[in-house]
Amino acid sequence: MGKSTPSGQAGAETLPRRRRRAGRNEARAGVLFALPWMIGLAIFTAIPLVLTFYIAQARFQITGAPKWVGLQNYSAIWADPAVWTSAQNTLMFAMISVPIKLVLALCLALLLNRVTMLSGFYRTVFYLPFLMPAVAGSIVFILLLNPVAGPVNMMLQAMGLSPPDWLLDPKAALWTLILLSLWPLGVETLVFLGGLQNIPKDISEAADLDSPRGWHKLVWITIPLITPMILFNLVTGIIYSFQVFTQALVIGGTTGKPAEATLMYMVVLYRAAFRYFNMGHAAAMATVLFVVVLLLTLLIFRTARSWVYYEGESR
Amino acid sequence: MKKTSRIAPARVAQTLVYHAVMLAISAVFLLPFYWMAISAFKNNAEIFANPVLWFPDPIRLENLTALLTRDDFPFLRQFANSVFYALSVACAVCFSCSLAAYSFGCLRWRGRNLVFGLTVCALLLPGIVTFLPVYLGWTKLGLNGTYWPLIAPFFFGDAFFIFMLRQFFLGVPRELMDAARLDGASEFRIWWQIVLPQVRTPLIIVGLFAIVYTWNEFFGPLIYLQDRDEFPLSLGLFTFQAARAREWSISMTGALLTALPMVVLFLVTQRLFRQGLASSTLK
Amino acid sequence: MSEKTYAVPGSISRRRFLHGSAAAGAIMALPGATLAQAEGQLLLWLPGGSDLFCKIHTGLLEGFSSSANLGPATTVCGLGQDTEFTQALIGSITAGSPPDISMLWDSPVSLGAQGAFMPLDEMMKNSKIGIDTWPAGLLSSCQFKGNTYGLPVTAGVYTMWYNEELLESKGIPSDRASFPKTWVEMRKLSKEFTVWDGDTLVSAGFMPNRIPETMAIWSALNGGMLFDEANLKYMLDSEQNIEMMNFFLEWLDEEYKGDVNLIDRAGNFKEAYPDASSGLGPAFREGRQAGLISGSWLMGDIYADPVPTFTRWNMAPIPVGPSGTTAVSGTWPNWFVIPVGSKNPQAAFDYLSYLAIEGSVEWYQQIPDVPTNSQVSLKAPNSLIENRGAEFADDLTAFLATQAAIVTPMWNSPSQSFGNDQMARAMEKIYTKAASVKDALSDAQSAAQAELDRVMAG
Amino acid sequence: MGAVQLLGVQKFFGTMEVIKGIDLRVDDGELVVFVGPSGCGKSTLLRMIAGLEDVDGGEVLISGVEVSGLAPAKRGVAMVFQNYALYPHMSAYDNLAYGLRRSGMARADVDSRVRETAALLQITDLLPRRPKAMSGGQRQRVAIGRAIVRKPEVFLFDEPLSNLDAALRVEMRSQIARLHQELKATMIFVTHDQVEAMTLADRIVVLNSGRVEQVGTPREVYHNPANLFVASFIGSPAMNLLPITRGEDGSILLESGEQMIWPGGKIDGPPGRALTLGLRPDRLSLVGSDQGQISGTVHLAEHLGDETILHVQTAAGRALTLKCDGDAPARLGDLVQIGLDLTGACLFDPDGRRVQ
Repeated sequence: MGKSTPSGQAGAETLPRRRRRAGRNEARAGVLFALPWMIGLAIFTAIPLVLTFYIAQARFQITGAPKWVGLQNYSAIWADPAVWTSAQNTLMFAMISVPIKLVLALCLALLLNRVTMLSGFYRTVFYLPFLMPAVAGSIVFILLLNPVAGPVNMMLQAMGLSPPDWLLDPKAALWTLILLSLWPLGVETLVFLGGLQNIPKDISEAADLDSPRGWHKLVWITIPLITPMILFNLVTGIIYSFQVFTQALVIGGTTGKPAEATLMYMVVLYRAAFRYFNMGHAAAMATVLFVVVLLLTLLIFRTARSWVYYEGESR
Repeated sequence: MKKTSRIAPARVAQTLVYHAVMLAISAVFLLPFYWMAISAFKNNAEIFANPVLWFPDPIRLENLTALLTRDDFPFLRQFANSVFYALSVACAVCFSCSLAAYSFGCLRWRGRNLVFGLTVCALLLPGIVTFLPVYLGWTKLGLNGTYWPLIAPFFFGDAFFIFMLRQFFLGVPRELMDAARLDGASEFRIWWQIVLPQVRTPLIIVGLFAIVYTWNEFFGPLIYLQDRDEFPLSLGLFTFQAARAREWSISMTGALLTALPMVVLFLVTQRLFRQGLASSTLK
Repeated sequence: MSEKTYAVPGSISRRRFLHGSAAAGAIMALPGATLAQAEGQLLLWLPGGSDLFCKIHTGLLEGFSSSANLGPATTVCGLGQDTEFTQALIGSITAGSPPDISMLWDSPVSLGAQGAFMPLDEMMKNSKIGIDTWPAGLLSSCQFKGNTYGLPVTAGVYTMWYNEELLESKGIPSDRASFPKTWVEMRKLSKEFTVWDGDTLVSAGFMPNRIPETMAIWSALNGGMLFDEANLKYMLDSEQNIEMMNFFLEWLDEEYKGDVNLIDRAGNFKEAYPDASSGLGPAFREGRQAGLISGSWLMGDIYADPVPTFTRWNMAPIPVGPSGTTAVSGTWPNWFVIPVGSKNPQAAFDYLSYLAIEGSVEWYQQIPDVPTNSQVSLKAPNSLIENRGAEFADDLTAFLATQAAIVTPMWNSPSQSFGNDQMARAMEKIYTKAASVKDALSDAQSAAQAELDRVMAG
Repeated sequence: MGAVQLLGVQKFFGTMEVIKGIDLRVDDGELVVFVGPSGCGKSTLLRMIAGLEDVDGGEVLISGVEVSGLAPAKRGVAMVFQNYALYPHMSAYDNLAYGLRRSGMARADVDSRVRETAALLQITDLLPRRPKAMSGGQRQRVAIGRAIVRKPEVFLFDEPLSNLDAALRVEMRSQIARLHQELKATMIFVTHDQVEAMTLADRIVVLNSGRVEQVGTPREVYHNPANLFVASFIGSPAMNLLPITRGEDGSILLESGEQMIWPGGKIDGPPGRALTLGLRPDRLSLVGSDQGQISGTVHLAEHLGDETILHVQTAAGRALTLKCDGDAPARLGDLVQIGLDLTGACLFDPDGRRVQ
């Protein structure tokens, strides 16, 4: 007894043979409990992902087996003007709507980050649009922005402004779609608010003592401390905007009315798959989307190291 | 009285400005809701009236009866479909995701981190990337046109909800499970009798999120369903609006009644929603 | 803006919403989308789905089934009408449980070429509805590489519709013979009716065409074509077509302030149905538009729809363009196909034979889609006689027959819907001045040709 | 019955060996306490005995039976957890009954057993309550009850008292001691609190980074620490450690140059051998000037009433702790002379091994 260390030479590199273990129940249960999900992940994500890459290189007949055509589908989408137009629109949409949405949500969160009688009410109001089904929301916007009798234009005209033809003018339509996407920013706002409320009070108070200027604290203390939330909102926002579909379909139909101004990548993809039944074309588009989103996400995460502050790091 | 007199006037002014700004923003956010709500009680002429009618006069309840009796917008049928769809998904998600989240959050096994990492990747994967083969699969099975493709996958779990639930499962003390193991409970029983009761609230939260998600889901039903009587409300509303472009009062009544259940659900369960939101972002 | 309130429509005809939103269309359905048919019992799928339309076809099929001693037949109405319907049909074929017969509102060529529908040629050989009993131009919309994949049993025939009252109010003769014979004349006449109140279009004459489906007719009227079937070439950017679009664009500039937005704000001047995306009303049927091009089915809708409408409508041949000399008409057929995997192909074909002759007569009586088989002779529809008198009805039916005889080939590309979408895209760009006529058309041309080549290579 | 035996038990976390081949025998009816600093592996070892952690090498025997392949519930062990780990959604009654029900016991037997246990622990009135409605001490007693009710052969306690306040801790400690006497069961008790260890244990097992440093009765580990680690870990305030060298004649040479005679005779080894002298604080005393071996400045004086703990810094910069009478006259900053009493002192070689 006492300090016997017979295993000293077993060392790190030669782990002892694992024997019958009591804990194996837990490990077995762990696998069993995760099994349905692992099966689901395989059936509905992993295998389809691979098949998508496959279909993207096939000429897919509706009946019969797919025919291998190599990169033909890719050259076809490269040559398809609708793909280019929609990619341009989607990129514009994402690049404009995501930053604006984040800034607006941050402003709202900063405004909300104080305790008043009505803060519950405000929070509810900002969150509600998120619950509105996208179809219903888009339809209401069509009515709100009606050029002749819509209340928005009437109010703008009353204020002496000359409002655009929101849904008819190709130059304005994409902005209308962006406007529509800004409306449900409750989730982003509440995420930011959660971040703000997690800032320890002492840090906040220390910052107040250090500098009397509010913006100073915002730039040097508040924003750095909620960078994880900014990252989260940025990544989810971009992934979501690249896949915007419902609003675009309700507003612009499958042709992206007017003049393809609201034609989104997903709509073109939908059209290729379910109107022209050109699965190869659609799969190639999906693959391109996958690569672009993947690269963007990686890029964001890569740069995130330099601008995202995690509390855990300081410990 | 004395109390108020102590507050500095500058402070009062500041508060007033704050609330004025916030109420103005709130008004902007609420305008679509308000417009939808009042349009549901106007006829077309009143909806397009110039100047704008800010309050419906008369209040036309006949839109409601018209909506409920139309055969090109079987509202009640579609409402029932939506309820069925949402509840099925919510139940499936609560069951399947609590299994996986328990495994990821509470049990230790080799490969766990790998599988969970893949789950997070799946979360970031654009849905369309995997959609086409899945669609072709369901079609081959002849289940296109039914709710199977829309509900069945959730019985295997869902990356987002697993991620969300796992946050809660991580908070369940390990000792509780150890105690149950010592008490002779099987691993399944531990999950069912010991751990699940601890995450009852999170499960309700996940169920609520699943209901909202499903209620608003559009792409899946658009692809898989063709029969108007089988549509959920979101799709039913879309097809009605696209077809009956002129009947705005009915469209708006439909939109209002489609949005209303979610709004009410949210108002009743706000606290849970916010709790769920907080946990879905903790990365 | 004063807004008329429209009551609930009782029955809606089939193409009513197709133009509005290509994505959706009204989807009306009965349960049983996945219902497979049994041996000896016919199962029919119909797109669209007004009650009347559905009732007529249910009746026709049931009558046929009982007289042919088949089992009870099933008619499934309205699994969508455009993309969704095709999607459902393809789904059922892929799953191996298709209907025996399906109506289609898009050319069966492209899906037939992909192996979705049975070629009917063998069965047609020894049948009373053999190849030679169909107008070749119409049948070509079902043919690909020597196979016939469907039958255009009836068709809506396109003509110019005009408002006699409006013409008379300006002291212009309203009879068919006096209607303009050329685009130039029509454009001149149009000015008479176009009234602007500032930037608001109060009423209009005629419009430069904005319906992509009818573009083939306009192109033919200008001596051109959109698709050259013999050489399998799209001709979207041919000289005639560029001239046509330039003509329309000039017209827009001259008469409509060069701004389609202003037109669209004021109502739907494009066609005779409410516009789905802006929700504005059909100007023609509100009496604010002198005339437009539309299919013969509109007369059914005029009587069936509660949309404010007028009684003094009439039809005339579509005028010819500057480079064209021959007046032509066009159609939008109701195609019938027998999907691959049908359990009763012979019975299904027998039904098509019945429908093409006896059935189409009954059909035309209630919904004015013109029978196309040469063995059928037209008789004026009852609803028309009731509303406008026998003389007018007979005259109109005779007129429709003459129009049907001069239809130009259309719907005959194996990549029809893709080509149509490209044309729509080009038109929208041209009218919104997002691209020049030449650029827009040549863009559309190369895209459409590429898709056609892909389909042909497949 | 109830003996626990560990034979070369090993545990790896990844490639890191956290339990380094431990051999140990806990006799039937014995109360053994595992002590050690946090991270020493004491809890892990306990959980391995319970079957809650895999045993990667060696064997665990309970009542002579190798249990590595047995589920925790089949090992005849019960455990009390640091945070009680009561099932929050069950009443105290159900908490107690849960394990019995799992073992398939008849309803009536479960009931009588639960009530019997509750009576023993005087928690009968708590039975209908849920854990949330109980104080810390009450929860602790229910947790112990849950362990007792199954009449296990071995009780495992994982720092069960650390969440309680000081007064309750003393009370619970005595209750556990009483239980041990009444139940005569084997108990293994993990704590980082050496007072608990000293007062409760039949034997103490001192663990450090996955190794057993010493096993012995509380007196043994206190008075005869096997090595420097045990010496410094056991005892509060900790043992004073002074560097010394062996004088020419086998005597002790302090840093200050003072020479002292080792009570046990001569120190082994060559002259000049560097060693560490370990002295309990109560072996140091304040003495008059010129009588002490070491002088230093009082750094901190903790007046605890009946005694005073003085922290003194020597000229050589060593910190010493003295335990004096409550009325010791020393004050902060005083220069004091310290006398050393070498009875019971320990000597350690530079490896930390006890030499004499």
